[in-house]
Amino acid sequence: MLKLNDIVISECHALAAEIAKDIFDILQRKSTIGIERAVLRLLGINGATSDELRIPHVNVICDKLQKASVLINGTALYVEFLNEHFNTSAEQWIEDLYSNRKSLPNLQGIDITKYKDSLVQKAKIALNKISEQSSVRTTSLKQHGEQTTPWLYVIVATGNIHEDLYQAELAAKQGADVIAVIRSTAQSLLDYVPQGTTTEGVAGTYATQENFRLMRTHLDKVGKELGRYVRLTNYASGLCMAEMAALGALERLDMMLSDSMYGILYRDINMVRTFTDQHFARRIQAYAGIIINTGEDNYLTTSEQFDEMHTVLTSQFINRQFAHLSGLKDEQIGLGHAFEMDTEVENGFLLSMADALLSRICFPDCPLKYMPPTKHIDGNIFFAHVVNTLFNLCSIGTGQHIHLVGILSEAIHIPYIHERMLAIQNTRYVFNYFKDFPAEFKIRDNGIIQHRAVDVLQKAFHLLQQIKQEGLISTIEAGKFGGISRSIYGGKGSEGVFDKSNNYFNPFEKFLP
Amino acid sequence: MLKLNDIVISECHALAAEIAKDIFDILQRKSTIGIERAVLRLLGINGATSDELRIPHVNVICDKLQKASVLINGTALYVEFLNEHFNTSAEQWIEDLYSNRKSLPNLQGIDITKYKDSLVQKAKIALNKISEQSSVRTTSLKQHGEQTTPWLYVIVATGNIHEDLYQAELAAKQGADVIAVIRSTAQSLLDYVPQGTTTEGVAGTYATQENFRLMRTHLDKVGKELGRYVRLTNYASGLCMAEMAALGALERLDMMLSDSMYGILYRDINMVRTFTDQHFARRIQAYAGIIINTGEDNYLTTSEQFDEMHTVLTSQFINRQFAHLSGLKDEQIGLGHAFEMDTEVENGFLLSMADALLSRICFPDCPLKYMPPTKHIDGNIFFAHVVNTLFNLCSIGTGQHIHLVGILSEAIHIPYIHERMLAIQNTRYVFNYFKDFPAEFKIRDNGIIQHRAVDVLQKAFHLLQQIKQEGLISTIEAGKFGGISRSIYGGKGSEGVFDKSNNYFNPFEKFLP
Amino acid sequence: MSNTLNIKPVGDRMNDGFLQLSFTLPVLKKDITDAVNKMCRQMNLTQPEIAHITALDHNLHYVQLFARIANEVTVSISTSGVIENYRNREEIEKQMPHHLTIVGACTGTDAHTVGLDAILNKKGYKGVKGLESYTCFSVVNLGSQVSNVKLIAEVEKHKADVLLVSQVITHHNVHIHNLTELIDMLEATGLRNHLVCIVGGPRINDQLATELGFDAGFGIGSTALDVANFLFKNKIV
Amino acid sequence: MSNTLNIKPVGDRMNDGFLQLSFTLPVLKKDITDAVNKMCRQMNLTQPEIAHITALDHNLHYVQLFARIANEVTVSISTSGVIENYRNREEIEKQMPHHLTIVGACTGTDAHTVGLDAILNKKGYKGVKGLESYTCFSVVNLGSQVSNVKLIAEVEKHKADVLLVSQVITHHNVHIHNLTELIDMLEATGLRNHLVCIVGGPRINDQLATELGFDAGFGIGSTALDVANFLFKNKIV
Ligand code: B12
Ligand code: B12
Ligand SMILES: Cc1ncc(COP(=O)(O)O)c(C=O)c1O
Ligand SMILES: Cc1ncc(COP(=O)(O)O)c(C=O)c1O
Repeated sequence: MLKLNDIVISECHALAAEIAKDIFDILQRKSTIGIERAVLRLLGINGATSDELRIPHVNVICDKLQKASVLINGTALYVEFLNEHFNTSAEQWIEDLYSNRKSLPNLQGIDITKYKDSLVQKAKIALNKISEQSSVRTTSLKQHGEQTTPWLYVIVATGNIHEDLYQAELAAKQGADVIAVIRSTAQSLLDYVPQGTTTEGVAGTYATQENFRLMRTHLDKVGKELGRYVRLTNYASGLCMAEMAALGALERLDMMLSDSMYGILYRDINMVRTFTDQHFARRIQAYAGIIINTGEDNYLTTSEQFDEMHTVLTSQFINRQFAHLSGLKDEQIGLGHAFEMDTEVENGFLLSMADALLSRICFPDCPLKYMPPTKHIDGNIFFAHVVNTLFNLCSIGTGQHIHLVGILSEAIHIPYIHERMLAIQNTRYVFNYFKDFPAEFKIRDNGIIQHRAVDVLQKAFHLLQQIKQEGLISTIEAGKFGGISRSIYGGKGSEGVFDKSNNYFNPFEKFLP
Repeated sequence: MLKLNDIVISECHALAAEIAKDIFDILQRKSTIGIERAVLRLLGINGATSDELRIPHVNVICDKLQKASVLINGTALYVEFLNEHFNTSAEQWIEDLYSNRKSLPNLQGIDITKYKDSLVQKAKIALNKISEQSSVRTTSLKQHGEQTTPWLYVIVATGNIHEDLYQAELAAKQGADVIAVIRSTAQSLLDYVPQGTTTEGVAGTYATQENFRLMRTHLDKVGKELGRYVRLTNYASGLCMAEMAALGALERLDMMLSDSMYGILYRDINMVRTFTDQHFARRIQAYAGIIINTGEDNYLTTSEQFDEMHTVLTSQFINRQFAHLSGLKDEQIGLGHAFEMDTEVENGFLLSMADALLSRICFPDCPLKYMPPTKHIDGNIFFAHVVNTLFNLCSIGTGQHIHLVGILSEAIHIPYIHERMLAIQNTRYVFNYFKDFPAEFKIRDNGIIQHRAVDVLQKAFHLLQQIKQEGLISTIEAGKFGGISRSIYGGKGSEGVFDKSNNYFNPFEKFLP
Repeated sequence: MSNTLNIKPVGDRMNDGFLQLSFTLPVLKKDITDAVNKMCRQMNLTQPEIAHITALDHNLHYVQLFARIANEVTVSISTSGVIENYRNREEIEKQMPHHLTIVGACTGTDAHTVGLDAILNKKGYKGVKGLESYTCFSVVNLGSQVSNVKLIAEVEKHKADVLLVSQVITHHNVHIHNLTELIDMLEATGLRNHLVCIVGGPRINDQLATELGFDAGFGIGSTALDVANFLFKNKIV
Repeated sequence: MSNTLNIKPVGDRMNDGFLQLSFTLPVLKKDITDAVNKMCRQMNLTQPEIAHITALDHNLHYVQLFARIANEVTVSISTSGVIENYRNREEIEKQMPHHLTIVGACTGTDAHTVGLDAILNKKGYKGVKGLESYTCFSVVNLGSQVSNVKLIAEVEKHKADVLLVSQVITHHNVHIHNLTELIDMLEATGLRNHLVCIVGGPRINDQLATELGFDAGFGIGSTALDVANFLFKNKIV
């Protein structure tokens, strides 16, 4: 493919490993209220208060435990204790606590360690459910065979899960391999997961356990009709990253957006919170056989690919190391990048190819996720459709894996039902018309593509060296990624981070990778 | 570029030369009423009858001479004679003959040879006008520099020359290098050139001397504003092929559709008529520095490129030899081909590239004319726009010269004013985004592209051998080109063909190449 | 039986009424919004959202927009339970009551023969055999650019039962003129009565054809089998 | 002064009235022509020409068509000879009568900061410097996802003269709700009177903004200089 200096690439991997390790040392001592809720979710606490607020039970109990200053020990054992104490189902006593019919006993000084064994049993049962789900996936994939890459990944986002189901079905029938249900605007800033079937999302549909289940069931049905396995994906990154991962694992999501830094940069979520959450979230995903997608593509919406592609590459190196620390294998790490070069750049396609190949070469075993043009797409839908054609070509031409289908109305609105069809048509045409394109051409030595790739790699190498020196936190503070600067103390959700006590216990810890 | 057998290519050229020569031997003994009218056009007879029929004076006089059975001697000398005989301007006596105010003297046995000298003087003056026109072109091109290839060639076709002028102006401002005014439907079957400014064409605008002049003047003005020379093109092929060439030369058209066989195949014009007309038409074009465009692209609208590309290549070899016999240099021979592969063919782009490269390699000095997809374009304008994007890519990727810009409403109507803009936008984007694409890649030996090219070349070679054996006429009768069969005796306009007498005289003969 | 249904277009969600439009307006840049609003009012469209503007000239602007249709549209839906019995070639050949002589042509100045040939030629088109391959038909394909005068002469000469006309060029409604003239001439010559008159082409549809006085019209993607089925029904009843 | 002009869209020729449309209809294939005809009637469009149909489902069809608008549209054209005096940054800095404090935010759940930053940040956008670079302005950029409650507190705290709100997400008209709520709250708190209220975003235009109670709206491709000029005129008069 391209002549690159293998030693530089190995050096980049090594530097990224050290950078991630430095953060890992910090986060290992921490847990978050989000992680605690995730633990309870895994243990099957999935109700919500019966009033109209529909506050999830996991939030009710975790908030109470936090107020009672015992969160630092982990929540799960307390729940075991309270089950015994109240001698009702968790649903019941949480509802009672919430409505002040009952009140929390004094928890200070209570010996909860004796509940460990029963809890571990429950954790095993929970994990078994997840294993069963992932073997449903494996079996189905074995039966029907895997789709050829690039996989066609399309979004649905009506806000109404019922409309989403139908649109997803049509998309699958048109050839989509992966359905992504986009989340309602700023759901990532909610410190809880909404409950039940929802119909009122804005620019996306709420990610809820029930919505996950409805979509999963529907896609299984459609997949059976089509004789293939249709993948489902949703978002983890956000204040509920770990919880989302838990729900995704339980409801057999196949992929999840799950980035180590996206929340920090694009949602102004506290750094420590994000780093801590992502670690646990990804361990669950690793266990569940979920492919994660990282969010480096976003950097190219707030900075220019021509100048800043090396920050994407740098971040990919680091994101992958974080993923490894969570036990994810390369086959599960869908590093994100994008076709976001300004449409007026001379030889823009050649440069874009270089960028796309570079990620391909640096991470040969990762199912890269390639995002369509968005930043330089304007309201001219005809031109947007054409830019997407070149994106499709770059994707098949550089062997990308997960291909987010670009839609001609990108600059205007959530895709209309026929716009998705036009986009899939565009993509399938190009993929078929260029099927063996990569094998057919040899890239010229010392040409434009080669020079660009060498240049971007070199810059990423320097940036990694600098980050190793200054630390990832200072790097983010300096606004190196996406041109967005965040401080270690700022951001939402810091109140939910805590140092684990010596007695801290999380029953899943030892079973998760 | 591609590894091809040079010997096979030379053989193809040699075979084509022999094939063309066989026809040349026939046509050299012939002239046509169309050629005679062209001679008179060149000599400046450009009026039309003053009644509402507006019959061109050249038609009035040639028809009368044909009735008087003297056409076989050529018309020009008779006109000289009649000028003297009536002692009025030609306009005047033709008008008088037409309205029966005067009648034709008996022309049998009149010695017209004595008019040769004065006639030759007039012919020289006429040719000087043409030379002046072509030096206007050369000077302007020297001053402003030549446009980079592929040249953007766009069509206007409102039917109304005034609307055309405006649309052409906008197109040039949007970046068009060549403006083609499409002719009104089936004008090619009129055995006369309509007169004056016209506003009533259907699916095109009548090609008239006055319309040529208006457009030329307007484009010169626009070109001055833009600081470049904007080329103008129109059609020759048809019953008035030679006349059109004469008018094109006089009004400084820069290119003309001028094919040796298109009229036969696609307009059912008599073979001998067409072969004879094209020869004289192209001699004028050769003299005038006009680039001709051939029509092999049409074959791919009535047969499939995947199966029949070799007929295009075969025809290009032959068309070029005819052009040489008319004195055209390779730089003036815009052989036509097209991006017409079915959109559902696997690796269709690679095959199309092979086809386009093959013509490029076989005719390295010809300014190839590359036509956009039409046959497999349906009413889905969004998809059509995308197919045009790949056409644009194939064009820049294989170094084409004259690029007819494909328009998204191809399957529906004559381009709307903004559709042309969208098409130019599409094209310029691709040309810039892939600027150095050809230099950047080496095509794999023994790959799909190479195999396809070798295969098509081989088939063309066989077909040329067969044609050499059976003759071009039988080949056309057998329907080898475009799947359309025409017989030597059939077709329109055969009544206008005649064997030249021994006294035949055409004053331009000896000055034209 | 026929019933009605109230519908709106579907964009983001069912019945939200969204549509996409584009057009060019001969106004200055500053007058675009007003012009678009007024156009949308005339079209009974609400919430016009201008997505894109390209200046083609200082006083000529290309506009792309999305808007919502104000009111529902009431459409007739045929609810008759009878599913049309669509026959295959063998069935038609067997059951056709008479042998028919078919004359086909691209008329006027039209030289687009691919569509007519697709219907007539033995080999057919996209896997569907043409009318020439039917034992119950004799086909005369007159080819392209046939004048109405010539066409009528040929109909008489061949004692045609069926006339198939192809019209592809529609610029400035040239096909309407052509087809109207043909029907007038057929009526004037008394040939219309005994002749099944069919027209086809990508911009033709059955409604247009019958309005113009033809028995049927066939548009984009029609096949010889469609025509054969029409002839069958027409001759059976 | 204002005048009127009768126009039609331009397709193939001047004033021919052609436009391009596409939409999806929840009808069966056989009912499409009828539905399209009726829709066109409702839209006062004539000569609908269906160019393309894709079946999305047996009862859901995507249609592309061309049609002609039936009647001319009368548009107002401002003929006032006075060309607006558009000032550059230096002129505004010199001539601005007061120093202004500007508070800007992406409100509600909107996290699209690129547009607001383009207007505010020193370095600006596409070569046009942002408002922070003006000596006559102090700018407070609150960033994204700012609730209306928080925004009002910040306006009070900074004694802002000008409020700049960015709204990019418009799905289900979420921006309308957001912006209406903001104006209501500003009026309820008595802050509206002394505050110049401006909203911007790709789907915003001046008409919408003023209808919602803002002083101005800025859409696609606006620049800091546009805003500065507006403020200048607003403060001079
Ligand atoms: C191929 C082609 C040509 C070829 C024709 C070769 C030939 N021998 O047929 C060539 C290159 C010669 C040509 C020339 C011209 N063409 Co042309 N051509 C086309 C093209 C690309 C495809 C048409 C085609 O073959 N379609 C495939 C067939 C199978 O489809 P179809 O015709 O729709 O037929 C189907 C149905 O409609 C129906 N049908 C059709 N006829 C009939 C008849 C009956 C009885 C029945 C039952 C059914 C039926 O059944 C068929 C099978 O499903 C179209 C654009 C396009 N992509 O559609 C332009 C197009 C039709 N051409 C066009 C024009 C303007 C011309 C020219 C006039 C241009 C010019 N000014 O020089 C010339 C002159 C032609 C003339 N005098 O008629 C325009 C027409 C615009 C309009 N609406 O008025 C088009 C739309 C292109 C464009 N956008 O400008 N053309
Ligand atoms: C970049 C981008 C993002 C980035 C934002 C990064 C950031 N920090 O800003 C990321 C990736 C994070 C993102 C996320 C989302 N996005 Co987003 N995004 C875009 C994108 C690609 C470009 C926007 C942009 O930067 N434009 C460039 C700027 C300069 O243009 P502008 O905003 O129009 O600003 C100009 C003018 O409008 C005006 N202006 C704007 N604001 C103001 C304010 C004032 C006071 C003034 C005077 C002028 C002014 O001046 C500016 C300069 O000319 C658009 C699609 C597109 N191509 O437009 C989608 C888009 C805006 N996003 C969209 C959506 C739905 C989302 C999500 C909600 C998706 C989801 N469910 O997860 C999320 C969540 C975001 C949230 N909570 O707000 C939709 C909105 C649909 C709609 N109309 O409702 C779009 C249109 C994409 C789509 N088709 O789905 N997005
Ligand atoms: C990695 C990642 N996570 C999450 C999201 C979505 O986040 P939110 O729901 O905050 O819009 C994105 C959006 O692009 C993303 O790239
Ligand atoms: C070589 C050539 N000549 C002439 C024409 C146009 O001929 P007509 O005016 O007969 O449509 C074409 C059309 O495609 C052509 O390719």
